[in-house]
Amino acid sequence: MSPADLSVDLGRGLVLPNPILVASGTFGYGIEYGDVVEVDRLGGICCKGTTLQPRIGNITPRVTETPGGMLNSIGLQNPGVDAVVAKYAGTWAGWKTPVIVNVAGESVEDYVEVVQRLEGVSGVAGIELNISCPNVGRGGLQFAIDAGAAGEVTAAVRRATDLPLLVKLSPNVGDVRPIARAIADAGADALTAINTLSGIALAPSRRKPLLGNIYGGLSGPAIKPVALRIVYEVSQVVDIPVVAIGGVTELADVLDFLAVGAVAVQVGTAIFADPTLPVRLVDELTDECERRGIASYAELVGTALPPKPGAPSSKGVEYRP
Amino acid sequence: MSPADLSVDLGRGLVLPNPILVASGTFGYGIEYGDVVEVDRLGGICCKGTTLQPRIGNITPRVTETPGGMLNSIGLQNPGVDAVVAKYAGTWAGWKTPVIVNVAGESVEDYVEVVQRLEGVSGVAGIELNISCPNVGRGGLQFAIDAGAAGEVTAAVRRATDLPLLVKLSPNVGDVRPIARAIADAGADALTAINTLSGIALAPSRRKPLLGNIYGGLSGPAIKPVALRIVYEVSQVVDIPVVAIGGVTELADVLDFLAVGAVAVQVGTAIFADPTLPVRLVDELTDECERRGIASYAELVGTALPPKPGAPSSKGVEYRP
Amino acid sequence: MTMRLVRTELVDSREILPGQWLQSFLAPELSSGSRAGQFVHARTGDLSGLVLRRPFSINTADPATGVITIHFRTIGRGTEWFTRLRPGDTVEMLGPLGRPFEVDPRSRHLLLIAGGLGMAGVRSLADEAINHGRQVTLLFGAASARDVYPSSLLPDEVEYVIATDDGSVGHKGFVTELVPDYEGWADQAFACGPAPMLAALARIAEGRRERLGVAKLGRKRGVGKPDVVGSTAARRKAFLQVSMEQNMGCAVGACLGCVIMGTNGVPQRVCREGPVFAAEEVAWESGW
Amino acid sequence: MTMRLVRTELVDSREILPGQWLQSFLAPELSSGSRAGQFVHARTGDLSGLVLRRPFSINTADPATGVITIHFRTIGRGTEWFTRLRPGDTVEMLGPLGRPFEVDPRSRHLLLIAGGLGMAGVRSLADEAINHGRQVTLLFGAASARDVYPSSLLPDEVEYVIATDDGSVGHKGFVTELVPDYEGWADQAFACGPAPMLAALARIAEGRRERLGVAKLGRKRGVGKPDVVGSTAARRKAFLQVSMEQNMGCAVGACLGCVIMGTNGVPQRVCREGPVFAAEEVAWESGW
Ligand SMILES: Cc1cc2nc3c(=O)[nH]c(=O)nc-3n(C[C@H](O)[C@H](O)[C@H](O)COP(=O)(O)OP(=O)(O)OC[C@H]3O[C@@H](n4cnc5c(N)ncnc54)[C@H](O)[C@@H]3O)c2cc1C
Ligand SMILES: Cc1cc2nc3c(=O)[nH]c(=O)nc-3n(C[C@H](O)[C@H](O)[C@H](O)COP(=O)(O)OP(=O)(O)OC[C@H]3O[C@@H](n4cnc5c(N)ncnc54)[C@H](O)[C@@H]3O)c2cc1C
Ligand SMILES: Cc1cc2nc3c(=O)[nH]c(=O)nc-3n(C[C@H](O)[C@H](O)[C@H](O)COP(=O)(O)O)c2cc1C
Ligand SMILES: Cc1cc2nc3c(=O)[nH]c(=O)nc-3n(C[C@H](O)[C@H](O)[C@H](O)COP(=O)(O)O)c2cc1C
Ligand code: FES
Ligand code: FES
Repeated sequence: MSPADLSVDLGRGLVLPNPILVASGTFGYGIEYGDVVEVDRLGGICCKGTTLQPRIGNITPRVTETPGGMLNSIGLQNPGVDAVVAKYAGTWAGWKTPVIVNVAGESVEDYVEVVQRLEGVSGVAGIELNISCPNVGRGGLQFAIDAGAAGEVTAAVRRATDLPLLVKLSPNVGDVRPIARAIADAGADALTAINTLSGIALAPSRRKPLLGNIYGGLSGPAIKPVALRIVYEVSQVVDIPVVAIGGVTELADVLDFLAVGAVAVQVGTAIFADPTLPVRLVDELTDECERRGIASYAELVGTALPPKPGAPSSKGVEYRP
Repeated sequence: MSPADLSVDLGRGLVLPNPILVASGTFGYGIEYGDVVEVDRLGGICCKGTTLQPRIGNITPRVTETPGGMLNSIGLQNPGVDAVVAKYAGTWAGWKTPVIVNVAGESVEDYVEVVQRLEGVSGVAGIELNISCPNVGRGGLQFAIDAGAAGEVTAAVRRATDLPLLVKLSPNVGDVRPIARAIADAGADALTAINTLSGIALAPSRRKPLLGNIYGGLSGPAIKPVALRIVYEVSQVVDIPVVAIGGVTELADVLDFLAVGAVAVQVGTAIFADPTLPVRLVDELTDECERRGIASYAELVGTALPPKPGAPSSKGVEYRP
Repeated sequence: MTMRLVRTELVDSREILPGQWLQSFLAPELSSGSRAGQFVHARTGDLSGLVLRRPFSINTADPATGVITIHFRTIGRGTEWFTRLRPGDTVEMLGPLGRPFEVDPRSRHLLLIAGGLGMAGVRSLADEAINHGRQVTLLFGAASARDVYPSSLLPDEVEYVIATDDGSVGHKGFVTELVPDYEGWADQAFACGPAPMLAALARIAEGRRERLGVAKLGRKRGVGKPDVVGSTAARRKAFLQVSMEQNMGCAVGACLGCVIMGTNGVPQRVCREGPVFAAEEVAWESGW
Repeated sequence: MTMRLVRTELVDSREILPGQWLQSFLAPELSSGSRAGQFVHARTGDLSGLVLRRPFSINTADPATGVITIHFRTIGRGTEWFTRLRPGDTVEMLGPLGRPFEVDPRSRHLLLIAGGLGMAGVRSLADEAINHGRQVTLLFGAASARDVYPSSLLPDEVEYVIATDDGSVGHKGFVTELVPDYEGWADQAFACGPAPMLAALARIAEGRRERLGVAKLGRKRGVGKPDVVGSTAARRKAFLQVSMEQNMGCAVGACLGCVIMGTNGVPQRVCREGPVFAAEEVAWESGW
C-alpha cells in the first residue's frame, strides 16, 4: 500500500503537503532551528506575527513556565512587514513547505495595508490574521472578542487580497461560535483556533507581576481541553476548514483534534521542549493511517462530532441539568 | 511572639479562623475524608452545590485527568436543600469551622427558595452562589456570563437572606470586571473566583467526547495563571473581599493569590491528590508570617497590585502595543 | 479498618506479562487491615505533573511480611509513571478504600471470574477464601495465551480455568461461556473485569434460580423486603458480586465523580458504596 | 559548531554547596564542539509535567573524556527535577548554543568576575585561557563562606580571590569592590552574575580609559565606526564582556522571549546574539 494521503486543501489554492503546521511565534521565520528541524517536511509554517511598522515588543521578562504550560508576552516584536518580506520571502520561496504570514494590527487599515504588501510576494502562501489585538479604532476592544469587529476586519482583508485567508480565534470569550460564524460569513478561507488564554504570574518578590507586560498568554498542554472544546464547538457551526492549535505534544493530541473536526493541527509550545516533534508527528500520522488501513487521514476527521450540532457549552458548562 | 492573626472577616459576621477553605464539590459535605483531615482546623468549608430539588447529576464518566488538571461534569448531583439540611446541618453546627453552602439553581426563584430554606439554620454559616448555571428564564444563558443576570440573581438573593453572601465568578467570559462590579453593587458580601473553565476530552475510541455530559469544567494547577489573572483584575474593581480559587497546590500559590488581592483561598482539585494539604497550608502560612515577623497575614494581601487600577487585560491580552 | 494515608515503600517491581506489572510495597498498615475487594488510591510523584491519584485493587496482602501488591496494566501516563519506580522509592497510598466482597458464612464453593486485569480485583479473595477453608474455582479470560496470568502466582489450592478469545490456551471464547458449568456447584460468585463481561454475568445470574430450580443461598423468605442498595447485607446475600470501575477523583465519596446508577434510581459511588456491588444493585441497562 | 540535539547520559551528580549541584554528563558531541560562554538547553523528562527546557552554561567541557558538566542552584521545579537524576539516566540537550566569550588574541591577562552561580558562566573560560597560556585571575563573590565555590574545583593556575557579603571569608563586601585592584593588570574582563553586579561592572569599565589613561586594547583608532551590536568583533574588542540571563522559550532565536535591550535600540536575543555581550552593547539603564 502506498502511504496515506496527508494533503490538506485549505481553500483558494492553499494545499498543505500534510496537516502538521508550526504555530505562529514559536518557530520564528522558519530558519532559526537550523538543521535541527527538517523544515521541508512540515505541512506549513506560520511565521511570527507581522505588523505594518517594526515593533520592539514588550519589556522583559517575556516568558515563564506555569504548571503544564507557559505564559508569553512577546508583544509582537517584529521588524515590520517590509523587512519581513525583504529578509525571508526569498528563502521561503525556495521551500516546499508553504509559509503563512501571521498578521497583526491595531486598526482595520493596518491589517489591510500589511496584507496588501504581502499580496503577490513569492514565498508567501497565505495569511493568518491574529485578531487578538486591541482595536484602536474601537477604543481598544479586541477584534477577537466581538463578532461584529471580527467580521469587519475579515471582510476588509478579504476585499484586499486573493491570498488564502485564515483567521485565528481567541479563547478569551464567552461564546466563540457567533464570532466564528461572522468570520466565515465575511469570507475567510479557514479558521485557526486557538490563540492563548489570558493569564498572569508573579515575580518572586510578589511585589508585581512577573512579566514586564503584566498579562501574558497561556499556552501548552494545560490549555488543550479548552482548545479541544472550542474546535469541537466551532467545527459544528462553520463550513470552512478549521485548523486546531493548543497543547499538542503527541500524536494522540493530533488525533483528538482531528476527531473534533480539525483538518490540520499546529504545534506551538511543544516545539520548545521537542523541536523535532512536528516532523515526527508527520511520520507517526502516516504510520497511524497505515495501521488503520486508511487511504487518507481525512477519515480521521470529525469522528467525535455529533451527527447534528450539539448543545452549546455555554448553556450550563458542567453544571447544567 | 504569638502566632500571626489569620482570621478573615468576609462581612456580615462571617469570620473565618484562617484564610484556607476547601472548595465546593471537592470536599463533599465535610465528613467524607473522615479522620484523614482535621476538619476543625480548616478556615471554612464550601459544601457541594445544593439545589432546590434532588438531582442525580450527569451521566458517567464524570471526571478525567488532563495535563496539569482535570475535567469534571458531576452535574450538581445532590439530595436537595431539605435533605442537605436534615442530614448535615446538625453535624456542621458542632464544628468550629464555618460551613458555607454552595447554592445553584436554574432561575432566580430557585436560588431565592434554596436560600430561604437555609436562612436561620444552625450550622449554615453562609451562602456561596454558584451562578455558572443555565438561566432557564433567560433561555439557558448562564447567569455568570452576563452582568445584568448576575446582578439580578444576587440582588434577589440579597433581599431574601441576611446570611453572608458570596458569589462565585466564572472564567468563561470575555471581561469579568463588569460582572464582578454588578454583583458587588447588588449587595454580595464577597466574591469567589474562579469556577472551572469549559473544556472537553475524548473517549479513547475518539468516536465521542469522554465525559457523559460532553463538556466538563477544567480545574487544577493548569488553570492557575487564569485564576490569578482574574483575581488580579477583580480585586482592582470591587471593594468587597475576594476569595481566590484555582490550582492551589502549595503555599506559594496561596501567597500568590493573596498578593493579587485575595483575602482567602480555596483549595479544590489538589485535595484529591493531597487531602491533608489545606490543613498543612494553615500551618505553613502561620510559619511564613512568623518568618517575616508580621502580626497578621493581612500584610501579605495585595502586595502585587498596582497603586491604581491597571490596564484591562482584555484590551490586547498579550499582543498589545 | 478506617482509611488512612500510608507512606509505602516499593520493594519489588516486575513486568509479569506484556504491559502488565506486579509491584510490591511495604505497607504494614494496609496488609493487615484490608479485606479482599478493597482498593488503594495511590499518589503519583510531586514532580510528575499528574494531579489525580490512581486507584488500584489490593491484589494481595500479606500481614506476615507487611507487603501488599498491586497488579496493573500500563494504559496511560499514570500507570506508566508507576513503572518507573525503583525499589526504595516511596508512594503514598490512601486506603483501604471501598467495601469488600462479602462471603456468606455458609458458602463453601466460591466461583471467581476474572477478565484480564480483573484478576487484580478478585485475586486476594482467593487467598482469603482458601485461608477460611473454602473451595475456589477461578475462571480467567484473556485475549490470548500471552496475556494469561501465570498459575504460579496463584495459590495451589485454586482450580484455575482459562478461556482465551483466540483459543491459544484453554477454552476458545469468552470466559462467561464457562460459567454455566460451575453455576450449580458454586454457592456464590465474585467477578471483576470489563463492564460488558460483568453485565453478561449479571444476566446469567438472574436466570440462575429458574435454571437450577433452587437458590442454595440468598433470600430464603422469597420476595421479602429487599436489602437496601449499597448495604453489606445486600452483597452478602447475593449470588453474584461484581467489582466495578469508574474514573475517580477523591475515592472517599466526596466528589461524586465515580458513580454508577443503582437499581433504586440513585447514583451509587463506586469508591464508597462499591467497588463491590451485588449484581442486583446495579442498573446495568441505564447506560451510565 | 552548529547546534544539535544530543542524548547525554548522567555520569555523576553531587551537591557541592548547599543547594548547588555539579552534574557530569557524557556528551562527546558537546565536550569537543563547544566554546566557553556557550550553553545548553536541557530537556526535563517526559513524565515531569514541565514544558520548557532549562538553560545551563557549559561549566566545563573535557574533550578527552567526552564529559561536560553543569553547575546549578536549585531554585524551582526544573532544577529540582534535575537533582533527582541518577547515574545512567539520559537527558536530551540542545547545544552548544549562543555566542561564546571572545578573547582578543593579544590579551595575556584575563580577569574573570563571578557572582554566585555566575561561576558556571565563566568557569570554562578559565580552562580555555589557561590552555592557551594566559594568566587568569578569578574574582568571586558570594553571600557567605558556606556559599564559596571550592578552590579544589578550579585549575591550580587560577588566582582565586574571594569576597563575601558578610566577610566570613576573603574581602568583606561586594566582589565589584575588588575590581579596581585588577583593572590595570587586566587586558580584558569577563563577568557573569546577577544583573546588578554586571551593571556595576559596566559602569566601572566605562570609566576605565579615563582612570588608567590608556586602554591596553580596544579601538586603537579612537572613535572609529562602532562595531555592530551583536557582532563577534564588538565582543572581541571590548574590555568587559558579560554573560547575561533571561527566561527562555526556544533558546535558538525563534520565540523572542529572551531579549535584552541593546544600545542600538533593538532588542537583542540572549540566546542568539548573546549570552555573551560586550558591556557597551547592553542598554543597562533601559529597565529591560
Ligand atoms: C476501584 C478500582 C480499582 C482498580 N484496580 C485496578 C487494578 O488492580 N489494576 C489495573 O490495572 N487497573 C485498575 N483500575 C483501573 C486503573 O485505576 C486505571 O487503569 C488507571 O487509573 C489508569 O491510569 P493511567 O494514567 O495509566 O491512564 P489514563 O487513561 O491516562 O488515565 C486518565 C484518567 O482516567 C482515569 N482512568 C482511566 N482508566 C480508568 C479505569 N479503568 N478506572 C478508573 N479510572 C480510570 C485515570 O485514573 C486518570 O484519572 C482500577 C480502577 C478502580 C476504579
Ligand atoms: C544562558 C543561560 C545560562 C544559565 N546557566 C546557568 C547555570 O549554569 N547555572 C544555574 O544555576 N543557572 C543558570 N541559568 C539560570 C537557570 O536556567 C535557571 O536557574 C533555571 O532555569 C531555573 O529553573 P527552575 O525550574 O528551577 O526555576 P523556576 O523559577 O521554577 O523556573 C520557572 C521558569 O523561569 C525560568 N527561569 C527562572 N530563573 C531563570 C534564570 N535565572 N534564567 C533563565 N530562566 C530562568 C525557567 O527556565 C522556567 O522557565 C542560566 C540561564 C541562562 C539564560
Ligand atoms: C512565545 C509565543 C509567541 C507567540 N506569538 C504569536 C503571534 O505572534 N501570533 C499569533 O497569532 N500567535 C502567537 N502565539 C500563539 C501560538 O501561535 C498558539 O496559538 C498558542 O501558543 C497555543 O498553542 P500551543 O499550546 O501549541 O503553544 C505565540 C505563542 C507563544 C508561546
Ligand atoms: C469534582 C468537582 C466538583 C465541583 N463541584 C462544584 C460545585 O458543585 N459548585 C461549585 O461552585 N464549584 C464546583 N467545582 C469547582 C471548584 O469549587 C473550583 O472552583 C474549581 O475546581 C477550581 O479550583 P481548583 O483548581 O482548586 O480545583 C467543582 C470542582 C470539581 C473538581
Ligand atoms: S471518587 Fe469521589 S466520590 Fe468516588
Ligand atoms: S529563547 Fe527564544 S529567542 Fe531566545
